[in-house]
Amino acid sequence: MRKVYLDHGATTPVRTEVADLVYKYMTDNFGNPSSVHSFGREAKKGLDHAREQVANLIGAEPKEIFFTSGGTEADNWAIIGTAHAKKDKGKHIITSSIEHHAALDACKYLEKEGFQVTYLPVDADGMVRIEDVKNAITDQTILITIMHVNNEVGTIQPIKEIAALAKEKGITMHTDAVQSVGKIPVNVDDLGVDLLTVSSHKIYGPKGVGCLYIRKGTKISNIHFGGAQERNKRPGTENLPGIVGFGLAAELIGKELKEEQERLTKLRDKLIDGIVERIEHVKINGHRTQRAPHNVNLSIRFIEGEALLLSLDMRGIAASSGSACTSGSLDPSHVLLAMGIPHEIAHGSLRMTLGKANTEEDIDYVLEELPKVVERLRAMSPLYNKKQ
Amino acid sequence: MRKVYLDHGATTPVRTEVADLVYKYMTDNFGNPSSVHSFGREAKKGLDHAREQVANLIGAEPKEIFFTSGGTEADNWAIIGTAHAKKDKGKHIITSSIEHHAALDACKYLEKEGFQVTYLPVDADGMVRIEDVKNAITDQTILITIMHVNNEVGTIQPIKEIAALAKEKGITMHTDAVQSVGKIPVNVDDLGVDLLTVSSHKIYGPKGVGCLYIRKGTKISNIHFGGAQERNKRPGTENLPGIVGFGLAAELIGKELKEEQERLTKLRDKLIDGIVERIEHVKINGHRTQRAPHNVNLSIRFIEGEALLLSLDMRGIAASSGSACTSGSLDPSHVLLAMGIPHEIAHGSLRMTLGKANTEEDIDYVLEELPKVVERLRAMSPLYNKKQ
Amino acid sequence: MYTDKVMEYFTNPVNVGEIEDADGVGQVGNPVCGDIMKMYIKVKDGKIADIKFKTFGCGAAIATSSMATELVKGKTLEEAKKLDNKQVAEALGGLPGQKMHCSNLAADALKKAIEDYESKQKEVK
Amino acid sequence: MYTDKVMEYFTNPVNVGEIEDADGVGQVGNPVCGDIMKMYIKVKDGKIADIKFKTFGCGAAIATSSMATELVKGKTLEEAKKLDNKQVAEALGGLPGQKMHCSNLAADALKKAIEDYESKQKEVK
Ligand SMILES: Cc1ncc(COP(=O)(O)O)c(C=O)c1O
Ligand SMILES: Cc1ncc(COP(=O)(O)O)c(C=O)c1O
Repeated sequence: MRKVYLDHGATTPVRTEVADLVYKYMTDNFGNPSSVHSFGREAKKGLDHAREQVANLIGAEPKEIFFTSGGTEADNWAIIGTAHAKKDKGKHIITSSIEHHAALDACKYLEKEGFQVTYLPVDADGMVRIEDVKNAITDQTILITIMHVNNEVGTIQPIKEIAALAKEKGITMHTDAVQSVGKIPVNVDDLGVDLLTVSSHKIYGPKGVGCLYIRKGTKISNIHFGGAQERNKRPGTENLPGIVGFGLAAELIGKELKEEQERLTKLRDKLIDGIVERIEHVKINGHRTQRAPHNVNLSIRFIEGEALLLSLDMRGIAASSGSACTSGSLDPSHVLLAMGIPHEIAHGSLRMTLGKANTEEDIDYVLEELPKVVERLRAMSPLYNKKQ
Repeated sequence: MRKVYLDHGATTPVRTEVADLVYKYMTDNFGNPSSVHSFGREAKKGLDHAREQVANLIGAEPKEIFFTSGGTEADNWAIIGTAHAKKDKGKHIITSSIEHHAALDACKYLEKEGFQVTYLPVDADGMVRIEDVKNAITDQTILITIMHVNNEVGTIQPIKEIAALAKEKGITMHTDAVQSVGKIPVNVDDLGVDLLTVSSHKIYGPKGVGCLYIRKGTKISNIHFGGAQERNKRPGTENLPGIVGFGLAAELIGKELKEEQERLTKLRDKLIDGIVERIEHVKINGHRTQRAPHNVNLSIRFIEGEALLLSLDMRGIAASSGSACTSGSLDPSHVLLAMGIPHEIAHGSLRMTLGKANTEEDIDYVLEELPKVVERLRAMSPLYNKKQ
Repeated sequence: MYTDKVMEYFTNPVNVGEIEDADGVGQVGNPVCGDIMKMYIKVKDGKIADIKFKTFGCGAAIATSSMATELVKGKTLEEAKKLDNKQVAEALGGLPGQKMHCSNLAADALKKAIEDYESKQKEVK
Repeated sequence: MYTDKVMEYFTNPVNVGEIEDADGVGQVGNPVCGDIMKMYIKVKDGKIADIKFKTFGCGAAIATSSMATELVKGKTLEEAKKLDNKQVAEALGGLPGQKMHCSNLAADALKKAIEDYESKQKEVK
């Protein structure tokens, strides 16, 4: 059976070159970068090189890159670390209602600590409105954290404009760029952000590693305590195999970015257009153009997302859904709900996220199989009426 | 040149079988365990299996194992998570003055939050005294955290006895077992602990992964916020390649433990005895018998540790030191100082930590080379006087 | 996540469909929570002569619906009323914890269908 | 961590040792902080005719000691006094940040040795 992986938003396979390098750093170059001896020094070189590679991808200085265990930790650090460092200046934070849980739940934790958080609404396309940001800012605001590209619906947020507002008021600006880095050009100076989150496993690097970009001079407290690694900011023996893998993955994706961005945009649009043509009662979620090149998100009415995923999986197609049943919670995607999509339609959402290995033929295959699957599930659905 | 790696306390090479498995989970089985489709389900199976393997090694239930990014995070979590969860019961914590910085610095952070911490002294051998623990307990005490085996001097602490005291008073008991797991038998029920830290890269598994054992029913708050991974306790896409590698490494080291423990004990004693015979003005640090089988720690008077390490490294011998110059701090090892060793002698400490690949010949080589190196450095030292 | 049995009943569910002239119809759930089950029964001599379902819901919802219909087809109404959601889950070799509540309502839908049939009978009398 | 030059001077330091009948001796540092440097000079015609050192300390401490002796050997006392720790570090191609302060004291030790010589000269007068 044909296998079509369309869940690159969840995670990506590690490139062979990267996996080979990771292997080498597990076996031959296995040293601890803090060690004085040759094993340690070899490791340290790898660490330094990876830091340069990641810095290059986002236009940062190597010494502004701090490796973490992934995107979640980096988001937590950016938000909690800033709050703790600046709590004497104010206790107000602005975020959006469509952030990843790594950001949202960090904000909720801070509310328990006595911080006030404004969760901005989004419009029907999933975009944060600049006006809303402007109105939310008070003289107590210490941090704005808005994601660059939403992981579910792919909308690209106006970070540059928001960061400009933040800068004017001396507010720290963080963006979660987990879903934008490697997909669209990301440059910390163009964006004007102080903090930016990257995760390795979304860019064909290993899992369990990511980084927080911290602009020189930005006030931030540690959230982990211990050794002197990462210039005293993030303790723990460095995940060196992961880090060198992340570094190489960053370099390689940077090289391909432009070409891949164009290629995926075409595939994405072919997929969207093809589905809309073939299946009725379908709604495209997210902004039609201000959208990451790899993201397709639709709601297919009268059927439920998990059943859809299982059916697609049996045909070799791997996708994801904002269905409540896939998250273990009772509510479907908070992102779709925030966009004003009713529960019953949100339950039937389907996210397909494209990547390096996907071809035109993959898209053709999906366009052939998806309508059959939808037809079958709708036939079982008490909500569906053929004559509708 | 012969290469003799004697820094297994810092990190270990990943076993080939383990590295192969990690590779497979980066490339073929790269799925996200939270995904519904076959890639995700494959990944989930790997995750579950690894959890069993790690649980087996320490006599726990799989559902009591929570994977983290390493030992540092697990220590932080145990300490800060317990403090936050039990702060209404009391705000007093007991630890020792020879803990790893991952524990010490978490305690220091909590002091800033208003907790009181007792840092117990140790005797000249680096042992915590039960009497001291007993005397330190108050009705405000919520947590005792004492490491199982000290990373620098290898002393094995009387955890079982301390845990019994804790249990009597309803105090949560944590032990950092990073340096004991895989070296000596570790069983959470025998020890009677509620929380226990393990790190993968010290047992021939990959870096960037570890776990916190949390006994069923133990109150602990999260320190990371986000997704529902690890049964809602530790968010972030699981470092699956790392985790399956950790699992296999745990299984394999468990199988070899007894044999390796005996073998290393012999090599260790041969090394210690050989050095004492060949070099004068040497002091063995740590308990002579209540000591992990892989640890040798000595102070070599009149010379400084880093110079010693560099010299050994030039002869292919990789070791470590409690010298201030290797830590980037101004003071030498807090462990040696806590044991009452004067600064100038602590500066000249040498730690050699044995492992799987080390042989009798390695020890012979060290016994041949070390005296020469010491001789040369002493000849340069203004503190040394041949006639001493 | 799911047992083979669940996947089998999800993939090839038996008794899917509607019964145009059903003697009783029962529906539970609502689209907001993501699961709706609708059961149609045909009753003959106090037994469930025919039964069909339609389900909007996840894999577990579809599998439990199908399994429930299979378990009661041919049974007396009294027997059928005794079926509970737990039995359905067991017949499928178990369900993941978080699915036990929201997606395992088939027995409830069946009960409603039987009640519907019985209340209609009363009206007829 | 260290430049090749540092490693070279650490591995094969020049001017190690003592001068039994030194004209001036200077020592800086203390064992508590982990670095002690002791310099011995022999002065002839206002110039440093011979110089030797002994150092207890890390790789950087040994390399800087040796480099410092090399830089001033044959120089006049006035020239030698101008040597500062930064110059020594530069001559070695730089030192890691945290080594700049504690392990880079050779110029200070030399100054002390020169002072020692000069104060003895005064006494003689
Ligand atoms: C937008 C976004 N932020 C944060 C994360 C968390 O990253 P990680 O999985 O590396 O913890 C993800 C992915 O899960 C994401 O898509
Ligand atoms: C005793 C002890 N605890 C904690 C740690 C930290 O573990 P990790 O390096 O996995 O963060 C180490 C090792 O560095 C250790 O030896």
